[in-house]
Amino acid sequence: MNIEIVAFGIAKDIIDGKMLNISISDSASIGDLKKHLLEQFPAFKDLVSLSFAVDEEYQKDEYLLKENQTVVIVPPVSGG
Amino acid sequence: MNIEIVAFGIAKDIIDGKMLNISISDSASIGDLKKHLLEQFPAFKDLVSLSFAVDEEYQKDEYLLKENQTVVIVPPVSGG
Amino acid sequence: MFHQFQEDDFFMEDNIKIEILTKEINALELEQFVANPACGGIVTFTGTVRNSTKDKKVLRLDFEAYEPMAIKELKKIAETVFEKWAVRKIAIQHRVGSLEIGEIAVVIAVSCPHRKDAFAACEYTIDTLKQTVPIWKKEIFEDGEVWVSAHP
Amino acid sequence: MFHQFQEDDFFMEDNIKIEILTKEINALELEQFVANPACGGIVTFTGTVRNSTKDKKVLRLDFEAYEPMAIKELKKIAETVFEKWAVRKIAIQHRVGSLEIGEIAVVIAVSCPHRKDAFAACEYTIDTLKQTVPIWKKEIFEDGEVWVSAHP
Repeated sequence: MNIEIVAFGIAKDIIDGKMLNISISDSASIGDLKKHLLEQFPAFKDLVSLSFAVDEEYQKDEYLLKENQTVVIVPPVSGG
Repeated sequence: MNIEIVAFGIAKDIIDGKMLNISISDSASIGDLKKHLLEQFPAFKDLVSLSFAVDEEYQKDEYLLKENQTVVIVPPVSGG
Repeated sequence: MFHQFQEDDFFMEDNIKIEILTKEINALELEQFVANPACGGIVTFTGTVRNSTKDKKVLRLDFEAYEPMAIKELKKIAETVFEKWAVRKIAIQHRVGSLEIGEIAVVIAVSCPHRKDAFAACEYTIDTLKQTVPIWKKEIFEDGEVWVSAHP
Repeated sequence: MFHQFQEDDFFMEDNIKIEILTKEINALELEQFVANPACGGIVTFTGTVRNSTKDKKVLRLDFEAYEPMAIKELKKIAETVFEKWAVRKIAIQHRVGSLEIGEIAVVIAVSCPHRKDAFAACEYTIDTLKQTVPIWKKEIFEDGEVWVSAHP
């Protein structure tokens, strides 16, 4: 299935863009997507943390994705 | 000897004025002055605390007074 | 579908004011928002852009936010604050975009009947903001730039 | 001889600003005084006049200070703050005279390279101010008046 990735902060630099479409197996979870991204973009391994959000909420590795869903990559935050 | 008393806050109400001259034995201490005031104005006994300042500094009971010195009565503070 | 960001996202209730701003923050406005005749104490945290990091000269900071989610996360912090302390009002503004040295990046103002609560709630808010709210800053140096806290 | 009080007593150094004022306090002015390009965090405490004490309606507060000694005691607090925490600048203003509900009685602003220090130093300052600085307030009720904290 197709997943739309949106990147912020350093994640934008790593995927070299704001958005990215990824083709991943049906019924993939956030955890699967993470594994996929770490393989495609090894620079993510160097980050302190890597979180993901769907529908403007953090989601755990177990969260199951749906076709055409938008997933936001949340690299280590540094507001304030 | 003569001691000039200056009062603030509730102490003004208790001595019924801003200033007061007190005649006390030579070589009296702040402690002696306090005893004198508690006798003359028993309302001081009802306060949470009663401190004294000379030269804009808190002084302990042992502090020895001099002729014509000004002593400030510092009732419980409540700034802020 | 991908959410189209507004320029200035915000959330506003009687007791909570949360904003992500592209323009200058006015700390006084936030203090006035939280001020309340039933409250004796207001504690305000103002975060400004420092001129150096680990002795290296910073030229400016670029802030970026995932704005709708940042508002949601800030709202969660505010709600936790109301659960944990006797807080009357809270206001949080965070700026995004390019900020010069000395400019205000964030202001948090909290009013409480008792000051101890206001200090604790304000400190909790800035600490948690830095841990959970999707906002990122990039330090611009003379010889390069670095996303803050990204790497160990 | 008895010291003749000035209207507005103050103490001012590069890093310390202390004032007892008869006119309105401007919190923003204090925040600007402590703001510093080397500091990332400013914590401000603003104490305002509450509309009630123990559910009893307060009409106004009358503040009185032994001004030269109050300045000295505030200076001691500021010096202790510089010893205990990595504070860059501190500003304290306390108002005297008759204050209406909601008016600002005291503002304390502290800037530090690290925010934890700024919170601790600001809270220490207001806590200690309330314990040692010769300032007194009288609450004016509809049916009388009371010197705050005077009696157990």
